[in-house]
Amino acid sequence: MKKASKKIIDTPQKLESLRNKLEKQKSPSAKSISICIGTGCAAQGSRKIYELFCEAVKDSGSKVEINTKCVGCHGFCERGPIVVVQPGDILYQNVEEPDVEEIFRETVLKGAIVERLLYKDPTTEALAKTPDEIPFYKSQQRIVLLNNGIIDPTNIEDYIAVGGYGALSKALFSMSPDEIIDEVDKAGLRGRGGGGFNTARKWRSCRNAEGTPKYVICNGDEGDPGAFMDRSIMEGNPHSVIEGMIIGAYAIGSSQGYIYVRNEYPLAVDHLTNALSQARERGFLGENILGSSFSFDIKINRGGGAFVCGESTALMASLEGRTGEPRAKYVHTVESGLNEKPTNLNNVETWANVPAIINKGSSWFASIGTEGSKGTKVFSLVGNVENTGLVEVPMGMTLRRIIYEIGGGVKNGKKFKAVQTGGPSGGCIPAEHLDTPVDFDELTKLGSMMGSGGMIVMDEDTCMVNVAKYFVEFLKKESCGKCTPCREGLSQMLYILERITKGEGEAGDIEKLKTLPKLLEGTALCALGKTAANPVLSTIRYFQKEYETHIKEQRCPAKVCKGLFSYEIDAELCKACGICKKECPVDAISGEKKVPHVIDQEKCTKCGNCFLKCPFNSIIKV
Amino acid sequence: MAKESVSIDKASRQMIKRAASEGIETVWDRYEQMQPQCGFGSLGICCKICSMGPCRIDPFGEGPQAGICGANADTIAARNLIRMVAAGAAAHSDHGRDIAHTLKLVVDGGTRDYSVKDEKKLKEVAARYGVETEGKDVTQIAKEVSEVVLNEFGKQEGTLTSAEVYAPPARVETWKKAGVMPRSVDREIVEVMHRTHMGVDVDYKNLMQHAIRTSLSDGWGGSLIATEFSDILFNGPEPIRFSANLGVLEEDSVNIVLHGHEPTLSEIIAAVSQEKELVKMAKDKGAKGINIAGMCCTGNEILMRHGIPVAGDFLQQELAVITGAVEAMVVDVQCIMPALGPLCDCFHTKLITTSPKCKMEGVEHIEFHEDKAVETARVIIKKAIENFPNRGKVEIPQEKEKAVAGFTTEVVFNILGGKYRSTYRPLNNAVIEGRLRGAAGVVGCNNPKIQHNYGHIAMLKELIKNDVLIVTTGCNAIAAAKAGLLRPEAASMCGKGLQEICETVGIPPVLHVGSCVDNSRILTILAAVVKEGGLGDDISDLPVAGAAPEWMSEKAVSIGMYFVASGVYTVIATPLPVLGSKKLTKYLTEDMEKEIGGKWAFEEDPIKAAHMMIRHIDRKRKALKLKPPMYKQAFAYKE
Amino acid sequence: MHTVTIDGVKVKVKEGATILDAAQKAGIWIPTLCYHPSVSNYATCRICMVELDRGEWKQLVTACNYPVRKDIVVSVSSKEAVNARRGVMELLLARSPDSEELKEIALRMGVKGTSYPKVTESQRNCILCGLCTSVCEEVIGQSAIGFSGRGVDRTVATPFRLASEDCIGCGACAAICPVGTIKIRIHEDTGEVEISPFKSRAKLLVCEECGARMVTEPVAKSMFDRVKIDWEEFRNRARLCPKCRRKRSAKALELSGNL
Amino acid sequence: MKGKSKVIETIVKRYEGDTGMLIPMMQDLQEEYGYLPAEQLRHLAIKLDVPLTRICAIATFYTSFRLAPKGEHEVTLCMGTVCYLKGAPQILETICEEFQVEAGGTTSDRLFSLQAVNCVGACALAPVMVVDGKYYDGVDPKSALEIIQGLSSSKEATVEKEAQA
Amino acid sequence: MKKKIFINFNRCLGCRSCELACAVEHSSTGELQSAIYSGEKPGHRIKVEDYGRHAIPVHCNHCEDAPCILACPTGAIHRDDDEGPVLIDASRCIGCKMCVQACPFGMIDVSFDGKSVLKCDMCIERLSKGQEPACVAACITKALFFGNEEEENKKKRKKVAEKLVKTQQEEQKN
Repeated sequence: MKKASKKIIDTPQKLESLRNKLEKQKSPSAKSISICIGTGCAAQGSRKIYELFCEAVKDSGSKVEINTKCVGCHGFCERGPIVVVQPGDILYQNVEEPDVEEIFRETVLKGAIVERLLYKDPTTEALAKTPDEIPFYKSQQRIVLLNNGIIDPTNIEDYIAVGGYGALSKALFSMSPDEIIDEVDKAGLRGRGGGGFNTARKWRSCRNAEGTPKYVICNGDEGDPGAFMDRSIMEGNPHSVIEGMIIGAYAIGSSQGYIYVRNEYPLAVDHLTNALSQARERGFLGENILGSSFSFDIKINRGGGAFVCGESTALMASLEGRTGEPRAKYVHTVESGLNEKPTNLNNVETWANVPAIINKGSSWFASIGTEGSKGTKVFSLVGNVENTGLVEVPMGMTLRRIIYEIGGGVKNGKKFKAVQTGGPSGGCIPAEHLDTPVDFDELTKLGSMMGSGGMIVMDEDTCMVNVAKYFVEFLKKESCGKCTPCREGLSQMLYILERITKGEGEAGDIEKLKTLPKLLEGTALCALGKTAANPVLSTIRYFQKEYETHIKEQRCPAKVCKGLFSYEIDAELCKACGICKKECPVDAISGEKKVPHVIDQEKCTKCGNCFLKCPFNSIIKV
Repeated sequence: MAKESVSIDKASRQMIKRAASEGIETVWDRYEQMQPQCGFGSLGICCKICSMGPCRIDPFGEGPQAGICGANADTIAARNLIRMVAAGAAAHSDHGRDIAHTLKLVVDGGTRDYSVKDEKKLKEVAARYGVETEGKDVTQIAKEVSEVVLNEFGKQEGTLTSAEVYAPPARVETWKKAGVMPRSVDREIVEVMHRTHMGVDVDYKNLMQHAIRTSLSDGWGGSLIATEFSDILFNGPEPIRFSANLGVLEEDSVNIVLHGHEPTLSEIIAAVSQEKELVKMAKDKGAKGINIAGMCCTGNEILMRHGIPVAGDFLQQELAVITGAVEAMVVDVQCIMPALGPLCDCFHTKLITTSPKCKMEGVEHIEFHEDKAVETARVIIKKAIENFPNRGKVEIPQEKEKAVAGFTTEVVFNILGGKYRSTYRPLNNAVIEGRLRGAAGVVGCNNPKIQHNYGHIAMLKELIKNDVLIVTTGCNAIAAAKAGLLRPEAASMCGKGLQEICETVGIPPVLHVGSCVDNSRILTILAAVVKEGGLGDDISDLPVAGAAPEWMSEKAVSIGMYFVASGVYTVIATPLPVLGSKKLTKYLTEDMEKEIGGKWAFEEDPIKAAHMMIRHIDRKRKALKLKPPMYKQAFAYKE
Repeated sequence: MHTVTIDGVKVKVKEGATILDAAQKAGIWIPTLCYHPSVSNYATCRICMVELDRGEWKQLVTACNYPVRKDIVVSVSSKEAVNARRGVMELLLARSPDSEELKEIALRMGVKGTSYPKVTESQRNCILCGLCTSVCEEVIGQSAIGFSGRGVDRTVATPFRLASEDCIGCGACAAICPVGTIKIRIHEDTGEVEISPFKSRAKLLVCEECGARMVTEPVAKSMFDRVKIDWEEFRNRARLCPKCRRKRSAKALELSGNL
Repeated sequence: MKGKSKVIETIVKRYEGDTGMLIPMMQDLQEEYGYLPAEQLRHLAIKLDVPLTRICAIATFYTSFRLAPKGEHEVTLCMGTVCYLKGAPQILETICEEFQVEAGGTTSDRLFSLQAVNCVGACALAPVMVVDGKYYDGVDPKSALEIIQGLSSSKEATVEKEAQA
Repeated sequence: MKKKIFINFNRCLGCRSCELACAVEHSSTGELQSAIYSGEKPGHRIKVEDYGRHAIPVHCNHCEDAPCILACPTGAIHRDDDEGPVLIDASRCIGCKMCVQACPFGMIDVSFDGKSVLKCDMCIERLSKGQEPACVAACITKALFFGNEEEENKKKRKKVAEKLVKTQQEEQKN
């Protein structure tokens, strides 16, 4: 306890002096190696690489202090593991264990560059030394991801050094709660969780609502498949979320906060738990924060694996120790939420935006983005795109720029077919709308939505009926089962889609697929059900022909739907190498040496292994 | 609501008001005091047949569903109903037997006060019964006929002759097929009592089969005999004028009201009352003369043959006394309210019972015997005259309506066909070409459950408005008379088709055919219409219907049952006390039609009931493929 | 008090009353399945959708739990509302095609059948309305049954699907079930009541006088806990069936001489 | 038995008996045993005075809870959109067929439990399979089977080891 | 003034008209014929029991501290006002049968469909129209009558007093 009290920062001045001290320690020529331990990189062994660097530093016995640290996601997951060496901001991609030694020797110690590990532009073949030179980063504008990849998320001092908790200090000591809300209001911040609701309005309602205590909640139950923005923030910069929450709590008049994180994000839980205890240690949480009269603390809850808990009322039910079932929001949660008390819930990215707004002011923030949607938005750009990863761009950037300029276009030179935004409740946007500026309202107009920021690029080999089926299946599995239309309606929709993809579609199916969504929209209890049919509706809207082909011709144009195509071996192209035979998990391929192989259609499960593995492209879909 | 609103008849209202102001109790007061009435009884599911009971069935199906012996609602309701039929049939038939007996007395020389007045009729009846008339004198024929007919009541073998010979052959066939051909009158009634004894017949359908048979022994037996023999003894009625309602009582005359059902004594009193000696005696007592007025069906009997005014219907029997102007009320049998005794004690009116079958405690009984008919009549009239000075305050309502009665099977026949073309052809043709939509027999009593006379009059008006020709008997006829519907002028209230007929022939749209026992006349008219041809082979084919919009007596149950059993759709107001048995109700109101050609319906709203009848008539017209009604109908509907 | 205009009928209701309350007051029928005034609003069945006229736009809301907080205009009979209710009913009929109770309500709503096939499994036509679980938890206070699973796999069940020790056999769940899924079975041989399909059983009390089966022992105990009358005659009478209690009353009356 | 109820006591204490923390408590319990033993859930219900039905409802609502012991190994297959579009369903099907196991189930020999999860957030590596915390990127049906078959032998080894011991 | 249904069982002939009237009054149509033909089972809340040779109508006492009210977990059984009858709001009833067990007089029965219970409401609707309860109105012998509790008690006391005086006088005479 004594030790803790020493660390406590109980005046704004102390915070300022600590920051100055930390800044001074960091000389521009200081050597550091930052290794990304975001999930993407970690999955490819970045932790081992970190360990190797640490060993290398230790072994080198260098007199110069070399700071080796794990940092959060850089975003460029496609090229992980990523290692950044300072000084010089040199970014190495696809670093493997054997490369550590070379990087350490050449770059860290000598300042030389290992060219083969640099990013090479696929078209110009130009090498990029620093992130700024890589097109993927060049067009981004980072606010919430600004410090991801720079600071060590497990070290609060790293955060303080880049100005962390400065906004809190400013809010507590030079702004009234109403001024804070006004500032957020003027900034035009809208909720990044999906709904795009005006954040300040929500705060104000909650502040004005009767009843105590009031709660603030951070929704970290990022459930959309293909989206991992919040995870990266929580993993890579947890303090920004915490600081945002404290400011929000102060503005609203709350004394208790909750962070609700998916259990599938163990690293995020780790980093957040760590960050919370560090913040508590420093006096950013607890009684009399920074010596002010304001007291606030945050508990962390892990979700139990239910997509529906991303819905605010379900999340609150979960926080109350119940099954995550939504309830009617005829009385808003800002009036009666958690434990029937006024509750303000925002998602991770929204909270993370708050310190920046307070620090730099609303007019700065409002200058970014479009008329109706201010600031930036983080997207997880995934799918059949060259540069998979997290991108943060100002609102209003066109889809085309995001996908082509940042994402590098469709992978393997295939034709672009659609981009799916907004998660399971979103929709698929076809090529003709690629020039749409991305903001809350424009996407809604296209029958999709912003959602939490998932952006899945699909190429010509994607079957849109299959995509719709995937999302409906997903939602059916995730439906809590409380209300009739969602539980039964999704089952009916899936039943129809399954029939269609099996070649058993009937006349009238498309009509039914159009009426059920209307019923769901009108009658379902929560947003999950109400918007559940969006993927179906938007695919019918833009790709009705594809549905018709499935139903009328029993044909899947993209050759994805099992049963509507088969794999065959082109005897002329087959070199009888036997690879396919070896690769087939069900032994459906037979053939002697030098004799073209044959697929036994009875046995074939259409796993596609042979298709992928054939070195001569002699396996075709018919 | 003022008390008098229980009736639509003005004269009655006045008397009811008088009764109320003087604190005199009437049938309506007692009705009110009796409320609420027992639901078990009204549903027919209370059984008092044996001493293990009384038992009653819970109609909601929660409580007991069987009596102590195990009889269920169906059995209990059916047994109760068939006993009503038996009582009704017994009343008519016993009446018929007495008339037949009188004829026998005449030919046996047992009385000189009566004689065969209608020889033609006697011969017709003889022919029907297969009695040879050729070369026989009237007395001989009458003797033979009366013997044959009296045998009908108690014969032990074969079937009822009258049913066989009066009904259309197709009908007889139907009865035989259904196993309901009546055997003899007394037998059927006795069998009812046997079957309904504890632990005999408990199958409601089997009971109903016998109920039908019993009722037929009334309609085509006992009642028919009563009518035919009354005609022989007292002459077949012919169209005759009379007036009706309490206004027929005369303030300055000795008023004698003849109430009940039989014509035997009343015929004699009516005749004797005008004897000079008696009139003089009345004048001596300060009266202008002697005024005879009928009441109820006795009233109908004497007005049909003599045009004697009728003072009122069943519910007016008390009101007549309440005028304070009745010197004597002479009653025979049936529908005589026990309340008359105490009521007459409040006035000077002398109540005199005359039948050995009907006595009342504390009431003077002057027993009537056919052999001393005139003598008895004189004694009675004298008693009335002597009572004249005892009058208290008199209040006689002004109302009396002129009317025409006396339409019998034969007369309808004559009028429509013209004297020399005696045929039902014009009637049948009028129906066939759609000038007439159909015909209806509207009959029956009064019942305080229905606003007095409203049931009758509203229904009659609705029917004639729709070109339905009416034949009426009993208290319905009296109500119709009071409402002016028995005048040819009532044609103005008819639909265009019926109006044309009434105006052409000069008849009223509602034809009074007699007392309630004379409902048999309606049956014989229907048989004649069938025989005339062109409207099917059976009564059940005819576009006709029956109704009893204010019924109350067991006789009405028997009448209704024989109408239905004869193939006539019959609508009654107060439901039969059978509703506690869903099966029995369904049988009576639905299934029966398939077996016997007719069925019951219950509807308390007379207008709705009339519409139900018209629908039935239209259905029959459709089945006969007749043309639609010639003129636009007031009650039109979409089937 | 706020004025609610339902299909043109104006009624006044208290703050916080629901649209359903208002409709009942106005004499307008709105079908309900998961609504019961004695348990908290769950709004699962969605059969009570009505259209709320917000002036600029219209919105479908559930009548059973939409709180009236100002003057509002509601349409029960609008095409949108009727279609929504019917659509939901069709989905329910597809799930539970054999429930007579459901068919009856459907018919009253003008739904003669469903165009959907049966694709979800329902335990004896259970529509997962939640009335049984709510009544057991909130009113009876036993929580012998609860929901299990999620989505289409959701069922009403006892913990671990074993006979529940918490069940007192009161049968409220069966009485409140709108589709006839839960049934009370009497086992004459053992003198127990079984709440089917949960397999929970409770012993039935037997009338001391006539041997008739009465309520279950735990229900009787629970009643005493609530009533808290400790009076000899009350306890004595509690051991008799209602019929025998009435007989006792009759006897007392007869003996009192009835002045 | 004593030890078992102690586990519950420790967990409940950790969250100060706050029933709002029921889910974290159950998560801790599951971490302890690898699944949620029925007997422990009964203890928890009594300790917290929470209906057992509520605990059972939670245990069956959230997919991360399991009421039966899991297999020796944990195989998690990502079914996120990108993985799905890149062939995860075929991988799942192949595994299920080969090992006669359902998603969410455990093989009869308790070798491994198979989970199909929504998205592990590693879309760049699609299709992703995670075995005992180790990420395998770009798997296909064949390689997936090989990875799992690799587990099989290790198990046999332990069995042998146990047998020897 | 609190009015109650009183019984003079010496007058009861066991015709059960009161039971029938109760059922009809609590049926949806309120009319005998249509009530039985609609197929509903409204049930009766007054019961004619027998003891010895007597038929004795027994009915709800509307107890002051009514055990049924205490037993009902939903508040379905309640009083609108302190003086008024004990009522049941069938829509709030959950069929738990606590009240059935609680009523010491056995006057609460489970309804036919098992969804609610039958409980005398003293025909509150009829009372509001100034009518007597249906069972009382149906009783032709006045074995049931509706009266003021105070007055009836007074009458009773008076009768007892008269009887006492009479016997005293007779004793004195002797």
